Amino acid sequence: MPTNVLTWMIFLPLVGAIVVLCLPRNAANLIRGTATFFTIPPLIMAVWLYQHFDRATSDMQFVTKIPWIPSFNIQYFIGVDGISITMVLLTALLSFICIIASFGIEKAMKAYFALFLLLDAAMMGVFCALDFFLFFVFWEVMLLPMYFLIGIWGGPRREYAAIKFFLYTMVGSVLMLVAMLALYFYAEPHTFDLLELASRSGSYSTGFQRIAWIGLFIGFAIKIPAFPFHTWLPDAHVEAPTAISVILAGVLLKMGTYGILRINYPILPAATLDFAFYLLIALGTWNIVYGALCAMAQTDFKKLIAYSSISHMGYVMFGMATMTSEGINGAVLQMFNHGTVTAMLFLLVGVIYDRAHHREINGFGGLAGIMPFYTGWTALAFFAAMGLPGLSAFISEVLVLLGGWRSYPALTIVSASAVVLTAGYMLWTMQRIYLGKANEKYVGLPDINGREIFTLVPLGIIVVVLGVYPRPVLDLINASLVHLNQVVAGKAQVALATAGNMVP
Amino acid sequence: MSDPIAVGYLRWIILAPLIGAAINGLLGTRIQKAAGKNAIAAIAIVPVLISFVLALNAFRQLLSLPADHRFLLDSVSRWIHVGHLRVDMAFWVDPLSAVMILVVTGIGGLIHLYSVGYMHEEPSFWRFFAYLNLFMAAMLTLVLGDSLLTLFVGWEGVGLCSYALIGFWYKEWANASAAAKAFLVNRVGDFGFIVGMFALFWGLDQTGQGTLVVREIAQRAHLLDGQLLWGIALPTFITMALFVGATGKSAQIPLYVWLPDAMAGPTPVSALIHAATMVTAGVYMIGRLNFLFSMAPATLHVIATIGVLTAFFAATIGVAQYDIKKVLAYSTVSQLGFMFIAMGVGAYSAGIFHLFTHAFFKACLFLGSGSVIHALHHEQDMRHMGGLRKYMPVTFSTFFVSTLAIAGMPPFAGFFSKDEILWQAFASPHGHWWIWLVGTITAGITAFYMFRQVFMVFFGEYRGAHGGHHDDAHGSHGAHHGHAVHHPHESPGIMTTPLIVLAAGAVLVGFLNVPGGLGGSHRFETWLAPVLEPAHEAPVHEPHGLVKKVEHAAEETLEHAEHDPLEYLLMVISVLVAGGGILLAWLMYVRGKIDPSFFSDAWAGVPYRTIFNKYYVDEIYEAVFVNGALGLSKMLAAFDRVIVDGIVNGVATLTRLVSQADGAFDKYVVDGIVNGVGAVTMWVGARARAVQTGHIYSYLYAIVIGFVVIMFARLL
Amino acid sequence: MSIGLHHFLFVSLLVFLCGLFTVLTRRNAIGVLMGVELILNSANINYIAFSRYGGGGYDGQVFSVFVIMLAAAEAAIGLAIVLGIYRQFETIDVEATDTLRG
Amino acid sequence: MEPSALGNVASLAYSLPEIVLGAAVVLLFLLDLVVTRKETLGDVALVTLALVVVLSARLLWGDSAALYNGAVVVDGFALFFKLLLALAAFATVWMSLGSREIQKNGTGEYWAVLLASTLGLLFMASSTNLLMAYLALEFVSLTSYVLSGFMRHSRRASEASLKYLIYGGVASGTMIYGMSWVYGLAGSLDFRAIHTALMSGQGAALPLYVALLLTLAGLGYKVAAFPFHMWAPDVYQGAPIPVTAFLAVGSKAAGFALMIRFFFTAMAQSVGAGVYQLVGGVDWSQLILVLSMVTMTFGNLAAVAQQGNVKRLLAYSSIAHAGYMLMGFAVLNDDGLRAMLFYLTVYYLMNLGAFVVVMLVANSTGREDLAGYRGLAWRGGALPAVAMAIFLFSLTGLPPLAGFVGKFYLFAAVVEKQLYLLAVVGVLNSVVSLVYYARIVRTMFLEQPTGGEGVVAVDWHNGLLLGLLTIGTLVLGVAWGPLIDFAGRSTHFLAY
Repeated sequence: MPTNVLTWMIFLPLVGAIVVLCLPRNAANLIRGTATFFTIPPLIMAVWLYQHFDRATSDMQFVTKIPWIPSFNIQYFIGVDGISITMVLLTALLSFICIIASFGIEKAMKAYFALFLLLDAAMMGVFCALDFFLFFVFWEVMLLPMYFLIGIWGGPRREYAAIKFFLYTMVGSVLMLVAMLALYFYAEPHTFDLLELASRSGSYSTGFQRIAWIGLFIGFAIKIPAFPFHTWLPDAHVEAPTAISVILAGVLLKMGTYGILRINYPILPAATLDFAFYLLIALGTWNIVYGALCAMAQTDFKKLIAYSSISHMGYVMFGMATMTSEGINGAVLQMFNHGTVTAMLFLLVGVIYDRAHHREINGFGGLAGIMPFYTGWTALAFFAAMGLPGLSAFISEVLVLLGGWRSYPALTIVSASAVVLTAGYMLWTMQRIYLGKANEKYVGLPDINGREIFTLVPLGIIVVVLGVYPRPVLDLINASLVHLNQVVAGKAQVALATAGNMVP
Repeated sequence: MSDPIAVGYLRWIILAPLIGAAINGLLGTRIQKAAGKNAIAAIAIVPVLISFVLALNAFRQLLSLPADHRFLLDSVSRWIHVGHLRVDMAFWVDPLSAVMILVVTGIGGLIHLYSVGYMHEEPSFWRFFAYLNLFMAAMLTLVLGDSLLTLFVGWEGVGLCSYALIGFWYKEWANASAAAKAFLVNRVGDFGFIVGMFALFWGLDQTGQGTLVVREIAQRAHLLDGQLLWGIALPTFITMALFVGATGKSAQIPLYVWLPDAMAGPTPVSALIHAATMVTAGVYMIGRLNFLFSMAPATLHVIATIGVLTAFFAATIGVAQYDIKKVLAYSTVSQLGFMFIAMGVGAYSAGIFHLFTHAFFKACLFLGSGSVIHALHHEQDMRHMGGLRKYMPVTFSTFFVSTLAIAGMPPFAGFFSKDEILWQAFASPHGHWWIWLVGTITAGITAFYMFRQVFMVFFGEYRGAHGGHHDDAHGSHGAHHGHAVHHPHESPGIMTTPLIVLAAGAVLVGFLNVPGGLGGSHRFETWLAPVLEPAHEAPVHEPHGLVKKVEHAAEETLEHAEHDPLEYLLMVISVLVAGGGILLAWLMYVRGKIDPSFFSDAWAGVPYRTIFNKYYVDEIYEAVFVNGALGLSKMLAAFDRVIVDGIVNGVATLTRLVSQADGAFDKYVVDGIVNGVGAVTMWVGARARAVQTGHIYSYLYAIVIGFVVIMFARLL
Repeated sequence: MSIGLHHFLFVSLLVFLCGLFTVLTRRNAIGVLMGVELILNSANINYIAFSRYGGGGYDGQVFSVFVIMLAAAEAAIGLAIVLGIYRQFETIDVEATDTLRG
Repeated sequence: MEPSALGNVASLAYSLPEIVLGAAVVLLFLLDLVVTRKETLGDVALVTLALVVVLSARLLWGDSAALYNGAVVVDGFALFFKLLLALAAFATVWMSLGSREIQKNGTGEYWAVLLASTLGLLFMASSTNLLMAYLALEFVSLTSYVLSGFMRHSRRASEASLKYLIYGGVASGTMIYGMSWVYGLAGSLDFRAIHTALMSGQGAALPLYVALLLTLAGLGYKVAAFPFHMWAPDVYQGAPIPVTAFLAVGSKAAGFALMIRFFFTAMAQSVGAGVYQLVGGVDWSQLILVLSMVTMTFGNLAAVAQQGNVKRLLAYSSIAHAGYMLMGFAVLNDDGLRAMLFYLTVYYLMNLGAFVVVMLVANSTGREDLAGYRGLAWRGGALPAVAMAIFLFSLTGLPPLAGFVGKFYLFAAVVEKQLYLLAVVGVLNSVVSLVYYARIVRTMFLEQPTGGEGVVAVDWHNGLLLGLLTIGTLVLGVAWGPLIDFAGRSTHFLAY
């Protein structure tokens, strides 16, 4: 297991997908059970990974490297470092949770679970891949199941949302493909090995780096989603079934920022410095504030959460762009935290949608009296999303903003204003849905049930524990990020020196 | 700085109530069903008691140490070690935080006790105590946190609990709104706080010494000197930002608006959170970072000015209120203003002392008002009260004592603390005579409206024949509806006992800091001296060593020994002014010699209406900020929907026009391709398709045209 | 003035253009096919001329023989198809055969 | 070292596939007279083509050789195409055996003409002489006219056939007119001799350019490249589905084979390391580059606007794919050629697969319009829909499907040459193509059947073909190593 653990984690769900497809159509419980069964081993392996991960090194661990297409120097090369392991853990956890959260799916459930498991495998692959080609393959493979999952099991405008998601992401990924090829041919000898590419980053001319950076960035920015490429997200979220929204917000969005950290940063450091100081930081700030303001105006509960995701992912970009240990650690931590918090939020939206069959914020009222436990969970998630101390997102947001101050005090102030805006829309929503007089229509609505609570509990525990004690994640990521920061900074100390900044 | 004494029990001061909150919060319903409300109460009160005992122990331990070694540290674990940021989960006690934890746990404990009686009919009894305990934990974190970040954890935590408790009766829309308002306004302050925190960290980091640990900041604060941010001296920037945070939490202009609304919460909450503890967090924070504020005289001036203005305006509003709790709320705002005056003139210990005394008498006043409200079944309008003195002797006497204290009548606690502030406002190098003047007038107004309240509530005849129940109404008093007429009655012992204790405090605690002029020894100030250095001659270029502080304190004490005759004069004046206020109230509301309408109708009633409507600040905020933000957000959302979605997807409008002309657009919409690029693509595609007429010769023409184009392209 | 390569080429170009013109303007399927024949013949002229004047040997002549042969085959198939069209459409006007379009 | 061309008799040993095929054509004509069960003829054709595949494959282990005094060659490049074309014909015959359209019009000569056409294709892939090329091409054309008009009682088939005939006639006429100029300028019909002449500076650039352009008309029409593509939608729509598939895969591949060999051996010079440079002062690679961009853009945009007939949509898509493949042409090196060869192979799998599904739907419901696909996945028996989705996404170029790998190599070749504009246009075209491919997928999966569409039955015969093509598309998406190596080895032309 030790050496191949990541391979197992990637391909077990795939095996599961095939197994599910072979099951009889009507055996609902068998299908559910099988699907769940195939997400459990990856989860256990994730825990094992967590325990055995060497926190002291920034090197890749649990590496598997097999030639795939030798003539084109393509390898099956996977491994994890501090940046990816958090995402692997998150993916394993959320996949399991979302399978459970999908038990309510009735329509063509065999296909649903098979596609879901395929999606799971692809996501895992993206985070483990260390060969650019492999990365790209997994990246694209993810699109297909997602398209169907939104398109078949989604809401009323699912077809529109699905194709919009597909097209947007596709635009980004084809540009990534071109940039990937350009990198491949630029490196001597030609290689897709991300580590090799990074180690030769010194030999890439700045002009080339900039073009390649932009090409890659657009691909990633669409996924994050960064303004102005974000408009697919609200549509996709609103239409997607609950579990898919969770995966979308919890894992898929992270791929954008993960990609930037994994590829743009180490391989194109000079361009990264150029762009981080202007483009990335500005987009981050804008995402934070813009997302929050847009969220405030929404009347659809899910759309509001979707826009809040845009805002929260802004923190990740902001943190990465700061080029400080604090900011970049905060960014990765925020990726993890947003994954858990937003997953809770979407699960909670799903709970109420399943009961009331609508998501109009103004169409509820006083649910706290009707569904007290549900309200309690929502409050936890809301407060976590607001970045209240004691809950996980607080630490990452503080780190991100703290990191930002060194070079961008003004933008940090602008971004920090989101603490007010976020509180504004969250509290307002809280009030409109849960507080006040109970809406007659929904008196007698059943409270959150055991299965739903079961999906929320692990997330809730993580949110609270990491809020009080963030070290489990910080220790995982720190070594790799310090190294990354050094790589980027080291490559262009000259540039920084002229800007009058010192890099730790 | 001398090494801290490592201890292991400070964490339990926080953990005890936290555990209580966890038990009640998670298992409360079951416990309440199984073991009754008393079990809930016990689970909530015992931890507070433990905290109090531990706090006392810490205090005792500090006392046993020499003045410059009074410093206990409980380092629990590493917390955030990232980059240059080193924040541990660590709690400390020094003389300042010792005072605070005693206040919080002591008064908090009393209020817990009181709540058992006050809330006994509440079905969500468990929830209330869970919140209350959680609040205690948060507040204690705020006080004990050894770094600004841990302090901030508590800082936000109390905000959250405040939100939960204000909105405790969430079924009333107004309560929910008040809760949200409180949280939001506090968030604005928090925004300032974190900005200040970041600026501070990077200011220090610029010199390679970045830290957020308060005692390290104290040592390194001098490094900030000379740094500029956008042309502003960094210490000034930092302290201004932090002060914004303080105005939010401590309800100062311009962020005081939430506090009066916060009275929507149960009265014990008002007493605990919105009078005695949480709202003083801003003052505490300034005291905590006094060395920084001393480096920024400009900020100090702003603080003093804001403080005095808040004190004055809040007092004037208080004059015209009829809600028994609103009056107290505005008086709290006003008293907090006094504390900020003290901070602003650099007399930190005077501010902290006022905080200390205020906690007693204001808690007592709130609990007294709660007792009244309880007795009158949630009647809060003072016009429906009167003559309660007869029915509720204990409540009356404690309330009266506390009113005397807040009015600044000697020898009650408020006299000593308020007078010290006024004197410092006048005499401190950062002070000014006009601050003293406005402060003294405010003290007079305070005396007036507080006695107006006493007279309206406890004197005269009972005016509330019917049991009104609006504002504070909730399900719990349904049982009383059977009584057509009922008489007010004294509250049970569990409620009056805390009143008595607090009233005793209101009488006595003032003597802890009797100024030298009155034969005292400034014991309180001396106790705080190692921490709070008056900003008189703040040595900006020297490290703030503890030893130095002690020396200073000694000098201070000496200075006060040879007191200025002026001090006596001012003391007399302020007492006279306060007395005047009381007299006026007596004349108006007991003797009826002066009709209140004499004032209310003056100048066509404009001043009165303005005050009555709280200067319309809420309305202005609503119009400008709330609607402004909402409007902006709606605008942006529309922008997002129409423009961004449009542009990114292609020039939507243009293509729509084109496609409409084509008559094909609807079809495309139906087909699900509404996006711009989609439409452009479709349009071009349709044109391309249109070439395919089905006529073979047109295809052949295409070849010929293709040839010609290619040839020309080549020739050109 | 002796007749040289250029004259042949010019004639062949004219024939080519005539063929093209016929193809483009005729509505009658047979007419169009005849235009195609003209184009083929213009090529034949070229091959013969190049074969005669250029250095290509007999290749050109062979080519033109094959072109003539294939033109015949094409004509045969073409006429069969046109006949089919006539059966279906009752006309051999190429403008009428536009059911396949868009 | 120049191996000389073999004589006629010596060449026969290398021509076994063609000989077998030719014999089979004759045999089929004869059998048609005696056999009453016409499916038997199809079986014979199937066996013949299998034999051709085997025989062609055997030659892979032999030497390269120039045959018939230099008219045709047997080299890696030719054999690659022969295999591909024979397989395409094989699949077409298989399809035809399962096609309701063909069976309804069951006549014996269909199989013979199909095999004859295949024979022409094989010669197109191997000819090294303008005359031979013309003969092969014209042979294919003539048989194709017949095939596309095979459904004699169908108006659209007749119309398609007529249009094809006229368009093809004009295009090939234009081509031989252009060839005559090449012949005149270079003084030879032999590719190698033309090359030698151009190397020695013979032939003025402008007339040569015009000649090439005119020649391109015939080749471009075979591969359906802009602006010679216009017959394709009509003919694809009108012809029987197996024939359409044959035209889309077979003719196109053979057209590319001839085009590559002509341009690379006659109009370019290998400078080693798999890189070519232009000769004769004609920058045809630039021309191809522009044509490539225009072709794919046009094809995709037109396909996007195509709402009704799925076959017609696939026709536009095949135009677009011609554009993609031309990218590999324009980069002027072995990597580009390898990418083209590889792409043609995967295109064979996925496009043929798509046509099989179209045929299945048409067999069961008689419909070719998009509405006939509504809810195909939910009508019971999801195999056609799933397979179709795989083929369509493969055509889009999504991993882990073969089409992605194909496009990947094409783009890689383009990027390697640093033709970034072409690369970006190409990838953006992939995105556009997603619009219409996904529309079919949406119709099949995201829409619910209204009830009247009928069940699409899959018998074992068609199912097996569909399965093989699907598996091929999937397998080549993850394990394409051997194929790409094979394609790489096949980019070498015999320099005799």
